[in-house]
Amino acid sequence: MIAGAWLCLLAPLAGALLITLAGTHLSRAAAGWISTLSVFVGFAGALVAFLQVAGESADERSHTSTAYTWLAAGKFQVAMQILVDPVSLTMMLIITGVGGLIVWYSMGYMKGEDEERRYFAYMALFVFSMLMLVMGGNLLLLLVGWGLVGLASYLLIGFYHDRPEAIAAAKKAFLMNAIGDAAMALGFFLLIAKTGSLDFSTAFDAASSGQLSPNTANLVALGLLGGAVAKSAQLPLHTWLPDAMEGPTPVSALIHAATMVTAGVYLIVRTHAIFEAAPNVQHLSAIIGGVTIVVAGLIALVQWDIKRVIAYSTMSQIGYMFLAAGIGAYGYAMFHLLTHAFFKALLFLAAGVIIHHLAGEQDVRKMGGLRKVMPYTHAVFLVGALALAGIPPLSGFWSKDGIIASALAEGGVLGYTLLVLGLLGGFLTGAYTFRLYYLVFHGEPSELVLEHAGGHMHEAERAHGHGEHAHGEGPLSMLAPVGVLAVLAAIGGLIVIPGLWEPFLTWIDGVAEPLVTASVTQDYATSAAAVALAGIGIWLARWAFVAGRELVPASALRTVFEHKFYFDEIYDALFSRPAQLVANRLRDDVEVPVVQRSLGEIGTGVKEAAGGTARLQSGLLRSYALVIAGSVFVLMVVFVAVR
Amino acid sequence: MLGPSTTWYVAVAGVLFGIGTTGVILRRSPLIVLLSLEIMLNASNLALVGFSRHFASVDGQIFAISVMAVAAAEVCVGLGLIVAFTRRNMALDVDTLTELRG
Amino acid sequence: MLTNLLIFLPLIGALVVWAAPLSRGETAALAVLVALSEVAIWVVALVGFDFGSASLQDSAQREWFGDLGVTYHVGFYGFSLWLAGLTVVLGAAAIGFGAWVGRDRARAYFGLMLFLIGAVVGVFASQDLLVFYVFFEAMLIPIYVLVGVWGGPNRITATVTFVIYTMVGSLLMLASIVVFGLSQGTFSLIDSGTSGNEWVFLGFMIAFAVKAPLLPFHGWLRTAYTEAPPEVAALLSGVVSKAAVFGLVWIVLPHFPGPVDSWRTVVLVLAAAGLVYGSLLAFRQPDIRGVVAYSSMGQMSLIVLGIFAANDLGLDGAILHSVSHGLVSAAMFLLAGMLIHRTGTDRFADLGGLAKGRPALATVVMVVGMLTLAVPGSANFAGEFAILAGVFTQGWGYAAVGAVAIVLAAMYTLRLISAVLHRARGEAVREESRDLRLLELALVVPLVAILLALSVWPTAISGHSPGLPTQGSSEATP
Amino acid sequence: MGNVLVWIIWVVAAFACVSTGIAVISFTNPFYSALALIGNLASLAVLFLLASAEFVAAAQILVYAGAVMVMFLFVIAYLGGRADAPWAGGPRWLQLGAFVVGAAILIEVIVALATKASGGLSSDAEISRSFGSPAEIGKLFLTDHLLAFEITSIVLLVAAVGGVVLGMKTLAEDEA
Amino acid sequence: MIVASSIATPHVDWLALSPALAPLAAAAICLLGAVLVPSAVRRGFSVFVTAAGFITSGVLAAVLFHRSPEVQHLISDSMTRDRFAALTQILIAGFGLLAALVSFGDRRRDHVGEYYALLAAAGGGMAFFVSASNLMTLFLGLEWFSIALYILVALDTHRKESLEAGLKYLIVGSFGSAILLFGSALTYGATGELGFSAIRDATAADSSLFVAGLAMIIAGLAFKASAAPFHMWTPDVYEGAPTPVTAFMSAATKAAALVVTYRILVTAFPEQAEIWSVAIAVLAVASLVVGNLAALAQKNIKRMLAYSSVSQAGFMLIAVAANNQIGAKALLFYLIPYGAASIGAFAVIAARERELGREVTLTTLEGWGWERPFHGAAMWVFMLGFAGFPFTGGMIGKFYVFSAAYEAGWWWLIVIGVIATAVSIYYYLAVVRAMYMRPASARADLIVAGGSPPSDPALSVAIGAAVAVTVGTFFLVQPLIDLAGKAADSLPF
Repeated sequence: MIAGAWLCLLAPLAGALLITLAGTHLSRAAAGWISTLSVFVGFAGALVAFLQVAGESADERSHTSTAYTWLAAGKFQVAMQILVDPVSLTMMLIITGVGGLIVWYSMGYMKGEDEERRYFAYMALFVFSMLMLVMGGNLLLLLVGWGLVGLASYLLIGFYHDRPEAIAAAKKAFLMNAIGDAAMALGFFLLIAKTGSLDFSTAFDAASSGQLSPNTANLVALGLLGGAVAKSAQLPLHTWLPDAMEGPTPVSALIHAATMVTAGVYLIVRTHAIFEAAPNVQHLSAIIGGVTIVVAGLIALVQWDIKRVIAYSTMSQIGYMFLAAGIGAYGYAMFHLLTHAFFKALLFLAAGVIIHHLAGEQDVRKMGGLRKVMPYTHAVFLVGALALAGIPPLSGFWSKDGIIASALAEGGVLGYTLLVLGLLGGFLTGAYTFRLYYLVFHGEPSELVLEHAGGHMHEAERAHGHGEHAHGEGPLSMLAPVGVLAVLAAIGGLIVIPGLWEPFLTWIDGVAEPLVTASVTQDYATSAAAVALAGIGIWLARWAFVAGRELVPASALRTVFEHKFYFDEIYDALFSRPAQLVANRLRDDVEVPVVQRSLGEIGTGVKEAAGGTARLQSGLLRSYALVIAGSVFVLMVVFVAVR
Repeated sequence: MLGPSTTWYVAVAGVLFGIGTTGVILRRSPLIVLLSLEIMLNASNLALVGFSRHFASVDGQIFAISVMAVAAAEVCVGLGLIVAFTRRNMALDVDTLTELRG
Repeated sequence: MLTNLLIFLPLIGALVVWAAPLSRGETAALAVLVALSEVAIWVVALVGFDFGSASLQDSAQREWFGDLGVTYHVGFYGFSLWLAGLTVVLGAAAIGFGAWVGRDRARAYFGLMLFLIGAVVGVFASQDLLVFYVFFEAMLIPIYVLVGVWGGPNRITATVTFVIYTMVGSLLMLASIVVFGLSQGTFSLIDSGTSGNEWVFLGFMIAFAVKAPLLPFHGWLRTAYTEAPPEVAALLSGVVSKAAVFGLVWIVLPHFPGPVDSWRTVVLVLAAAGLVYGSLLAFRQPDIRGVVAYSSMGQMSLIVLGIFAANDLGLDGAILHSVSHGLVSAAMFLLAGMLIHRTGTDRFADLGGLAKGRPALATVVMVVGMLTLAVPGSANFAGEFAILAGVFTQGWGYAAVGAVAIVLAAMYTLRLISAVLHRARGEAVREESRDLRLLELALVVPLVAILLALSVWPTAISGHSPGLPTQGSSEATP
Repeated sequence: MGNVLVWIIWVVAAFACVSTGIAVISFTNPFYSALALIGNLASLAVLFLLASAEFVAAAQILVYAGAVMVMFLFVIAYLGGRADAPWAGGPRWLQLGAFVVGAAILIEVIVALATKASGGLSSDAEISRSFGSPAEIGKLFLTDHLLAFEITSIVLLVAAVGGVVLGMKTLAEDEA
Repeated sequence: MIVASSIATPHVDWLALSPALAPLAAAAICLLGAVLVPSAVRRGFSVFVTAAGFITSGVLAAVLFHRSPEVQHLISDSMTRDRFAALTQILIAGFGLLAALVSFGDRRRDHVGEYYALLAAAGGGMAFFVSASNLMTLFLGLEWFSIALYILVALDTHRKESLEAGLKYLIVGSFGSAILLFGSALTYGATGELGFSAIRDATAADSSLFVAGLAMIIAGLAFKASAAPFHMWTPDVYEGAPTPVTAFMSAATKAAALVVTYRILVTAFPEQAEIWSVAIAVLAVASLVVGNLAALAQKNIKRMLAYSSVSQAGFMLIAVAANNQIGAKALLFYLIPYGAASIGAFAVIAARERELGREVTLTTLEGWGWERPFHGAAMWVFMLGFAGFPFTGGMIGKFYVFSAAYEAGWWWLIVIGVIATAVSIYYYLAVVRAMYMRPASARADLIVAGGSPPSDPALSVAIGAAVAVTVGTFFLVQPLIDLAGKAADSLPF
């Protein structure tokens, strides 16, 4: 089991290194295969470990394996160790499983790209980093993985490095994440100062035993929350995610939908002991999640870029997970994470098929009527959309419903607020998802669609390098993973049903005992409400589409949505500009004139004094005698005086 | 001692020394500067002789005689230089010696 | 014996290289050979080193002049051995770079480079204050000429500024050394006791603050780092600045506990300010070397934070970060040199788009860049983390500033990376500007490889630096 | 009463000494200055005599006034005494400075003397008849001050060489 | 009644005199040679004799050093036989030897024999001067070498600068001598004694006459050591004098003057130490400030080095001001690398001067280091030595000087010395800068006269020896400092 876990962790790393080191000695296809295989090998390792752990009794499912001491400084020690328990196993399976599918898919999607090898190396690196994050056996290793996924994300968003927007987006993503990292690190410093260690057990024991003062616990939890919010693109550190859609679509699927962005949820679940010691912060995370659900949903209503709509939807869905984790429904948080990975990856990949088919076009206004041209894609996209909207019995329904029910069960002002936000989110989800669906697939085929129909090769497309179309809609390597994901998105939710297998929630509960459990009644009530609201949303979308109207009519409100609630502008005014201003002022008003020129001034002063001294030496013999005689006189006077 | 006490001798020596100093600083002709230096040396001699008498030790007188010889030596070299100056058509004016300066 | 060899092999090599009538190629080959043997000797020393012991190892001692208690005494402790290793490795890379570029006046050039290496190793090995001063000053001699002769258009200003700045510092240190040594009756760093004299302390502090540099003492930095030939700049920021680390750790901390305590806040505030200041300025520099210069200032400030954290956590982190920062900044300077070699400039405005079709260059720059911004998991990160965790105990504010600096580091490094590699091709970049060739890779990749190895196992350094002085707190490395 | 005569002689000599000294530095023509210096040396010789330094006085007249000054006059005659007004040329502050410093030094000497005088210079030691006699001086030159004697000769030798080499015309000068 | 037969000629310690007599003998032979030896070989003959004279002097001084563990006062205390003097005599002999070697390449046609005779005579005078132990021999020794130097400075009568320098040196030098003499007279007047130890033992210690005399004696000696503000003749004379003479003066005169200053102050005026040590410290500071500042503004290298020698005198005066055994050691030690570097630097300048036929400035040195690697590297070593960089004895010298100052409690002198050193680096390194960092000038007038520069093995030997001493004093501190310590023990601290 431990061997399987290590294999899972190291296989993608090996893949990444191999591709990097082999460089151009490796064919492009081989790079793809190595990458894919390495991730699937990881999946196999994870599966082995999973099966073994699943066979153990519930209270013996946590395993730690230490390789060596990674960092020892002073008395502080951190081991290179992995933690294998149900939560990390779930994540491992998602990462390697969904990840493997997506890398596989990439082989078709990226074919003919200029720097494929680099791409696949990055993908493998990402999978390794993500595994590091979830398997890291202590907080520092978690932070390491945390940072590395940020790195991989940066690399992949900026993959098209000759596009300024892509580079800007990549930098933005990295910076936002760096802010989160810094916040987390600060929390860790405090933890080290108080407990001298970053081991999970020490930290959690300290938290749950009340050894940490409430203040300390709050601060540490805030730090963790800061990191989680940044990584999971929750308000207010979310602005990087939509921009991150500049990356290749499989990247969006893997990193910005299925895995990395959900790391925040994983973090809260993993460190729930600390959050529970700081209930205010935990509730804050729930509120952040709730608000994000709605804000992201609203913005998604007015977006025209197919990937951005899905991106905002991702933010919104992660909001649900934060909401769940914030009220202690850890099982449902993880469950929604799982199902979301399925259907969101599916949606992104399906969108990728469309984009691929349309030679890179992402504007939905130029699409339409694709249902007939791409029936397979239409089918899988529809599955994904329904799952996202939470329509039973598709996977999204089970997980989202549980979360809303938990909010109801939480009760109080907080619970009811969250409930309302959650339900509103369900409505919005239905609306924006199906707005997208109708715009893309229904109506008359647009000019662009017609051009690309029937495998007809466009000039530009050939130039773009997209090769042969094995299928009418795309190469098999793309369609097959999509199919697998469609199945998973459809039935994945069923694992929560008792009796089918050990219920998923129990599996997670062994690690993170839930703080709230919804009763069956609450469950049914919220289910009904949520499905109804989602249905209304879907209907509204259809109505608007048929009527040829916008869901949000042009108004001040729409302007606000279109400007994404002005977050970018506010940050620009609050942070970017002042930082640049300060830096410029420092450079122009302090460094150059004071620090650098001051030396010159001193030099000039000394030189002037030197010139003066030299001028005293006038060459006049008599003046020399005068100076000597004068000095002798002074010397004598002083001597006689002080004698 | 015959006449005034040593103090007076030395006072005259001091006056002569001052005169010599003034001459060195004041005059531009190297010849007169050399003469002024002689005055300074003689001032010292007067002081030495005066003190010599005061302490009844002949050391001072012997010193004075040595100084005379040294003075002669300096004059010898100085005059040689002045002759060389003239030979090279250089002005006998120390104020013109400002080639080396700064 | 090994230590003597490590110090004097390059010094003697310098004389031989300078005096022997060899052609340019032969001279370069000889110099590279000496530099590589230096690395080999260091490896031998490393293998034979007992990290479990806290005593001086590989020591050599010789009377120099006894009436004032001055002895030639050299040897290594764990931490100084690492610093010496950093020196020899970077020295070899820099000399290799010089050979690759084909510096003219080869005999003088390589002689001076070897001399510099010997002097720096001497600094890290010295166990006597005067010996320390000797090597500390001796470093300046080759640097002065290397910058002044082989540097950029503004080289003379740069080198004069650098030398005057550092000399003022180190002469104040000489005054302190005299006072301290005579009052102690010995100049030995091992035998001498502690002093509470703040003036003497300040003499040392200023010298090291200039060398590092700390905030108000960095006026020489910009021009020296940008006008110096890239490989010399690599040594300047990579190892010469670490002489300050050695001095602070091995002279100031153990011998001035009282003044260190009373001045701790001042130093920490200066260092924190320098960290932010350097990072902000790095963000606004128009060229690679400018960025790396100010980034070095920031990172050195960070190291000083760790040293003055008053606990072993910060101190070990500082040592680790010294090594990794040395490697990474040197690699960055060498890369800048390679870019200059093919494009004639390292100004961002003229660069760009270099990633396209140059995978090796892109990969190396990216990796080095990521190490520069201390991406989590890197050795730089480990060092930074330990330093900030250490200094946290002195006040959360320092750690918070450090956290801000993490973000700033990301800002300037990403700016650098994208300006060089990404976007449209810059004016100075020609289609035929080549990818990194094998020789260039042979210079940079070892540095990167060491960094990656350290990233996998930072404890190699941070956990193997016994012999550090025990501090005011009860924490002591066993 | 003999004392009165001595006093008068002393005062006259001292006065002559000072006034010829001033004359030396005041004459425009170096020739007159040189002549004034001879007078100065002669009056000094008188003072030496009064201070029981017969041999020194004799040497003063013979060596100094006789030999050295003759050399001076020769050179001045050779050069053709050029005029050099004491107040002409040069910065004003220098002329002023010359007087100020000259006066300052002599005042300082006198102040030093005055403070000392109260202590020890008032009473002279008894002297024997042979004090300052050529015999005694000669003996001391050959015993206690042998080195001074020898060195004086070396100094004179060196100076003689110098006078010769500097006074001679050289090959290099012809070309310069 | 004294009769001739009753005169008991004093016992003369010929060994004690020998370091002074050997160069004097060489001078005499050179003078003879000027007449008797054919002009074709006169130069070689004279250099050989002079060098032999200085070597003999050095060897005899070494013997003297060995055989003089106790201080002896000779011939009614008119001179001292001790190690302090002997060691300085070794130094002077060494400097003289180097100066003779440097002179060899100077292809003077006139007064060849006289030149070397005067050089040797000046060396002999200094050798005697440092062992003088009464005011009369002090003055006479001073005049002995001074007059020889006046002539040497002016000896290039075809160069107006040389004549100008000669006259300036003569007048200002005689002025200084007169001050020293008057001071001696006052001191004599205050104590009735001429011998140093006798002066110390005299009771009239604190009279105003006495301290006025002391002030004038200090001024006279500081003049010879070219300490500010008595330094003003130095730059003009150093610049105008023939370069080998400058080299000799800068090293040997300074050594002699400083050593004698130290001797007279601690032997004759220990009671007034509180006064004179402060005065010397002030002179030191003035020298450091003036010398360094003025040197910064110089373009002419000889002139720059002249000012530098003023500042170096400042450093050595710190050792004097310290008034302790370490100080005496420091002074003696400092003189070794300083003198070697100084002669060496002027030797390099001479080399450039000879191949160029005109004065050496920073401009005319541009790029020269690359053309003449040996001279360039040597110059570099000398500059580093002056600046007190490691691997030169200059550093150890400064270290000892500062140590002496610390022992004496003069910590502020250390700080000033440190700042002065920092300033001095600018102009010392300016020479290196010119030689290496600026491209060789293409100006036609800087092309070496007559094609390839004349080969001058004697000069190269001198430069090489100077380099060896400058660097060697760094490594061989212990033996040298032991010698200096033994020498310093001769002084009554």
